[in-house]
Amino acid sequence: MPLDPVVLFFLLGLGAGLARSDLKLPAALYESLSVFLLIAIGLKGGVALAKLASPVIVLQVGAVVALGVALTILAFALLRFKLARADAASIAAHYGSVSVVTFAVGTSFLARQGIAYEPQLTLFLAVMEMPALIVGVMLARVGGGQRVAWGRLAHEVLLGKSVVLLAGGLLIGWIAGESGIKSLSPLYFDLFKPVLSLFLLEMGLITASRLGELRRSGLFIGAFALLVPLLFSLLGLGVASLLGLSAGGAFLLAVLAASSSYIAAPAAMRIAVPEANPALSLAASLGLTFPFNLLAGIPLYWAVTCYFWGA
Amino acid sequence: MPLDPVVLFFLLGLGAGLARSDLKLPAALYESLSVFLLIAIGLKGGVALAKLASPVIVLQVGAVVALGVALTILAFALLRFKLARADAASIAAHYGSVSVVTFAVGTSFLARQGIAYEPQLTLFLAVMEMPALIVGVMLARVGGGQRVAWGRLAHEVLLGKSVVLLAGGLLIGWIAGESGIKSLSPLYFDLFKPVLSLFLLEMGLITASRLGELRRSGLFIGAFALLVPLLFSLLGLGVASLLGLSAGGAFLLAVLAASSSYIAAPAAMRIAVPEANPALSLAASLGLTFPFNLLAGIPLYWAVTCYFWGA
Amino acid sequence: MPLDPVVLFFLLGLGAGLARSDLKLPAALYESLSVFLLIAIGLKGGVALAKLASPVIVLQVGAVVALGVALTILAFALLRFKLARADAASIAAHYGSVSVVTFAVGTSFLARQGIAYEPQLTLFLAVMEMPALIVGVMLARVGGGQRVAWGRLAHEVLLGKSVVLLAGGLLIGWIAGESGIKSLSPLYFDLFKPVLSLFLLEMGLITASRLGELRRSGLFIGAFALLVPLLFSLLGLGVASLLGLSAGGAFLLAVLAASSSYIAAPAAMRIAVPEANPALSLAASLGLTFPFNLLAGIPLYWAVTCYFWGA
Amino acid sequence: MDYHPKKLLTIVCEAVLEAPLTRDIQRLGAQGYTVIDARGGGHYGVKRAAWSFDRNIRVEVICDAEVADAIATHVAACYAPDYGLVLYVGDVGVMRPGLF
Amino acid sequence: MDYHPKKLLTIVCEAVLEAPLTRDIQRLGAQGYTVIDARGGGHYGVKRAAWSFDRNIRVEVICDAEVADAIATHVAACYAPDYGLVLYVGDVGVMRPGLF
Amino acid sequence: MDYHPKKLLTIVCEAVLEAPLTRDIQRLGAQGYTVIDARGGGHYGVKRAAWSFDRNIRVEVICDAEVADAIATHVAACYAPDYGLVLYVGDVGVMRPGLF
Ligand SMILES: Nc1ncnc2c1ncn2[C@@H]1O[C@H](COP(=O)(O)O)[C@@H](O)[C@H]1O
Ligand SMILES: Nc1ncnc2c1ncn2[C@@H]1O[C@H](COP(=O)(O)O)[C@@H](O)[C@H]1O
Ligand SMILES: Nc1ncnc2c1ncn2[C@@H]1O[C@H](COP(=O)(O)O)[C@@H](O)[C@H]1O
Ligand code: NA
Ligand code: NA
Ligand code: NA
Repeated sequence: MPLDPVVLFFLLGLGAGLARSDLKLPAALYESLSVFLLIAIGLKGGVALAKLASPVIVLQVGAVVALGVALTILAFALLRFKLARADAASIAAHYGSVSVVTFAVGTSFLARQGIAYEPQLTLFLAVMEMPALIVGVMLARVGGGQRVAWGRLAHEVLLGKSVVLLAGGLLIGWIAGESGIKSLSPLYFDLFKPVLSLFLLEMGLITASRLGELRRSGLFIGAFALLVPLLFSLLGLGVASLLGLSAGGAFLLAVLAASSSYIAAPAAMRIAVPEANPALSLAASLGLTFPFNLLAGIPLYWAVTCYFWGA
Repeated sequence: MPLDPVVLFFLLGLGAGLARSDLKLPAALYESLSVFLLIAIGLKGGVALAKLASPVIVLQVGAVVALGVALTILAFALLRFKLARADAASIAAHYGSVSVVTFAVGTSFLARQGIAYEPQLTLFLAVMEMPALIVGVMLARVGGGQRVAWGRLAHEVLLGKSVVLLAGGLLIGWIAGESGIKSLSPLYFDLFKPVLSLFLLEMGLITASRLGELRRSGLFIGAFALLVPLLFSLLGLGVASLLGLSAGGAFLLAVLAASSSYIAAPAAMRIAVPEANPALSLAASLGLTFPFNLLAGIPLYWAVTCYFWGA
Repeated sequence: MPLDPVVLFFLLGLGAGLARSDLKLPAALYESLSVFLLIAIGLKGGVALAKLASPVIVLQVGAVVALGVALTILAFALLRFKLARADAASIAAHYGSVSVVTFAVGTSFLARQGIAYEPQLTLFLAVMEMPALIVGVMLARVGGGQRVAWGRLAHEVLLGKSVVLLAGGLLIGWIAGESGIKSLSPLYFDLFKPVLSLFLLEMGLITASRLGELRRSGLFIGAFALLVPLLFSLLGLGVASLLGLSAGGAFLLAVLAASSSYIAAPAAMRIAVPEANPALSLAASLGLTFPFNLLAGIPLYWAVTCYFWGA
Repeated sequence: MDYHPKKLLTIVCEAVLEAPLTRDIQRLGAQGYTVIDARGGGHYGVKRAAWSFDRNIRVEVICDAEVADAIATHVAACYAPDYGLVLYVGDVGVMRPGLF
Repeated sequence: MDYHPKKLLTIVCEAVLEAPLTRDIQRLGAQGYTVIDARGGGHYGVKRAAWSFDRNIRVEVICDAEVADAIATHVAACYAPDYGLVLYVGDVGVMRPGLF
Repeated sequence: MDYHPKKLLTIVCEAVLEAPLTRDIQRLGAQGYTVIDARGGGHYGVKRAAWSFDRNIRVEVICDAEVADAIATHVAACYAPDYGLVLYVGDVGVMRPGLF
């Protein structure tokens, strides 16, 4: 199957950035597009949930949260071989959390092939963003003398932009249902993919601006950023099989596990673990893991899913 | 009938704002969406007018302007019981003028039920915005020694953003007609409602930031902001019946009368009546009347309209 | 045929600007819309090229580049009658280069009448933007003692925003082909014309802000800005006939020749030929030639094309 | 380098004052001004710059002491009573004194 | 015109510090503050302001010398070790000293 | 609190100069710079910041007097003749002098 055109937009941005083009999208456009994507993903999930929700989802959400926590601790353990506690904890939080855009590209990948997935995957996306951030801060502070403003942290994490928009979209989609949402679909559904393409153009530019810092961050981080997604995607598939997800759902859970946060996590860690070096985590998460997942990971995870699910 | 999903977006923004989420839409998005809404409303009205205009509209416009003036003076008289002249005049100008977004939600309310309305309602929206502002300044300055730069005020009011875009849209819609506008409809018509939903998300956030000031503004203002829309909607229905409007048109005129400005009026009053306290008028208009109309007023005015019009 | 509604939006902006309305679109919206237009034009051309490309296009591109160079030199020769070398060279670069928006209005003009054009016209647009800028700088520096940072200039010109987005769009459209691009068409194709209308509203406002400087720039510049497009459109038609283009393609090449840059050229000239007065070139290119082409030039060039092509 | 002493006058105020204030500043003798969008907090609450009416501007004028005094006096009389605003004056050196 | 001497304290730092920093500034006695979006370069690389995490802010506080010292000391202790930031203090004159 | 004296050099100019100017500033010895979008008016008309070519920037550099002089001299020679710009220098105190 040829490359998804939205990925071509990412490559265009990456190329323009690396060639030091003066192309720069306005910051307000970037923020507006991310608001749009979050609402659209939420709405879609909410509408699907309204039709298909079953009580078993509550259990599944618990399992998925546990997966996020486990991934964070695992990443931390791996990173501690080489890095100081604060840096290891901060990077672990990025990798235990998820990337909304990688998820969106994953759904686009499925849509191109007409493969369905369980509606609760959107819910999983929403609930997996936060726990890793709290675990990351705990790992950084264990045994440390420094006090953490847990209340403020919880507030920031739970009421951060992406959680509010994802959860809000889910709720609105759920309440309004398919017929209620219909009048909104020309924007949130029909334009989803082209808007994603614009967003990925910008992501390419941003990724290019982070690649320079990779050289300074060393081989260990580089290997971590490329190998851990592979490992985590397998763990995601394992949990998916325990939960009895379909091939499409299992693939998306693998994508979630393999993806790393580059919006919520950097902001939360910068405030809660300020002594960690943000250049390190961004170089790994945004400079390597994000493009790797987009270009190689997504087709790979799908191949593995097909192998196991026999799809 | 279930809640319009666009109103759910308002509630999402309101909730996020009250919970002090860090959700914040870029200011450029807010301004872009408002430009869009004004043009779209204007175009739609213009296309309809091109098909249906009759000379009687000139008379109707006169009556509607008179209604706006009367509402301003009435509001001023009520407010003078408790407030200083400048504050009373400034708030009166807000309530004699109209809210474009409330009107838009009103049209969305009708559209959901497949109810038509006269095209000139859009024209009424455009002409009702200004007179109240001029009357408000006159009320503030009657007998006062301070000189008013009437020329500059008229210029600002007549060439303000919303009048230019509404009137410009009307004119373009009128000139181009339905067939000419067709190629523009995928943006201005098909996306109207979902864009309105995004705008209302932002309005919810803004409203939440104004609610805090309500406590300081006192009971009198609170009662005014909740009761006057009821009274004014009835006066709007009265004029609608004199003008022989259909149920849909009458309902929208009631919405216009009941709605209060929170864009054009604050800006104009701040310059022309600087001694009035802007926190007072915004708390009333944006913090109370706007959400009241959205959540309770619109269904209520429609129920009353049905009662009288037998629809 | 009645005026294209997108042109009405231009007139609305122009009128609002001249009447000193406070209407102002956010700068981020302007920049976002221009990004959109460039990508959309590129994608459309790329998809068409993927279907229809023939090796003869390489030759045509060469001819079109030569046309751009020739127009720049010709404009320079005319301007040197009255202007200093730097000013003449800078303005010549504007007129040898092209205006993306004028091209877009030209394609909209053809679309309204259902007239096709060769896909390589988009390619011509992309390649005609740059050569004039380099020639302009050479003309300014011939015999001059000042050194030019050619490497940096070439970089800026070749990797400027519009070239990257147009060429990137072409490439993506070419690679993905019609079926691959389909999922993106609700944004880039269906919304092209209405987005162009918003953009032209802004262009009207900007043009109005430049008209004031026309008075100071003198009669010679005024005559140049209105007559040279006529001349250049004929030269464009001449080359089009040599290349064997259809009526639609010939018309668009005439539009390209007659149009003048107001984005890439001002930025490049300001850095590379700083002693040239930017007010002069913008007054001509943006204040006169752009509106002239929009309002009178495009129908005129089409009439002439029909006369010669017998369409 | 030889710098000539000038005053740098800065005003932070509601965005709605941009047009009248810059008009007044030029009328009172300033040769130019620079405006920047700002947000902030003070005695009259917080301006988050989230929408048009919730925004500050920061206006900067380089000028002679007399012009600075004229502007400050005018602002104190005409705007300070009714608008939340802050005005302060500092000393700077410029290279081409004729420009200001 | 009679100006009263005050300190103008300016901090340029990562945008992520806006909320905690403005909270601290007010807690330490400042009556107000002004924030502006900025980009820039320094020892920790370039901030292009292209996306949320790549942005600086420039915070300005007019206050008494003691308050300026308190803020500077607090910033030096709590933020300077971990965040790329710049802090500087200058002298200005204000008209209504009671406001600051 | 102990402040070390430095110069604060500010340049307001056309946005198109951002890349070359910040390059030059660092080449001439400054350790950093801060850029802010601005609009304004002066001898060469009004910049409304409505579109890309109609925008100013305001560049701020904290540095030693010699670096400030070098930048000012360079700007006066290379940019002032052809570009509408304003440059001024003031005195500020910083806490960590080694950073500048
Ligand atoms: N002490 C201060 N330092 C810096 N800026 C201030 C100060 N006080 C007020 N401001 C700015 O001036 C605006 C109006 O102040 P106020 O009138 O006190 O509400 C605020 O929104 C701030 O942007
Ligand atoms: N010498 C300087 N002059 C002006 N601004 C500076 C200077 N150094 C740093 N900055 C600003 O402070 C931010 C953080 O600086 P740094 O910690 O050196 O990376 C930079 O992004 C600049 O905006
Ligand atoms: N006296 C002044 N005070 C503050 N800013 C100024 C002054 N003069 C000019 N400027 C700024 O510098 C830019 C260029 O000035 P000019 O070269 O005079 O057109 C203007 O757009 C303003 O932003
Ligand atoms: Na993950
Ligand atoms: Na009203
Ligand atoms: Na041309």
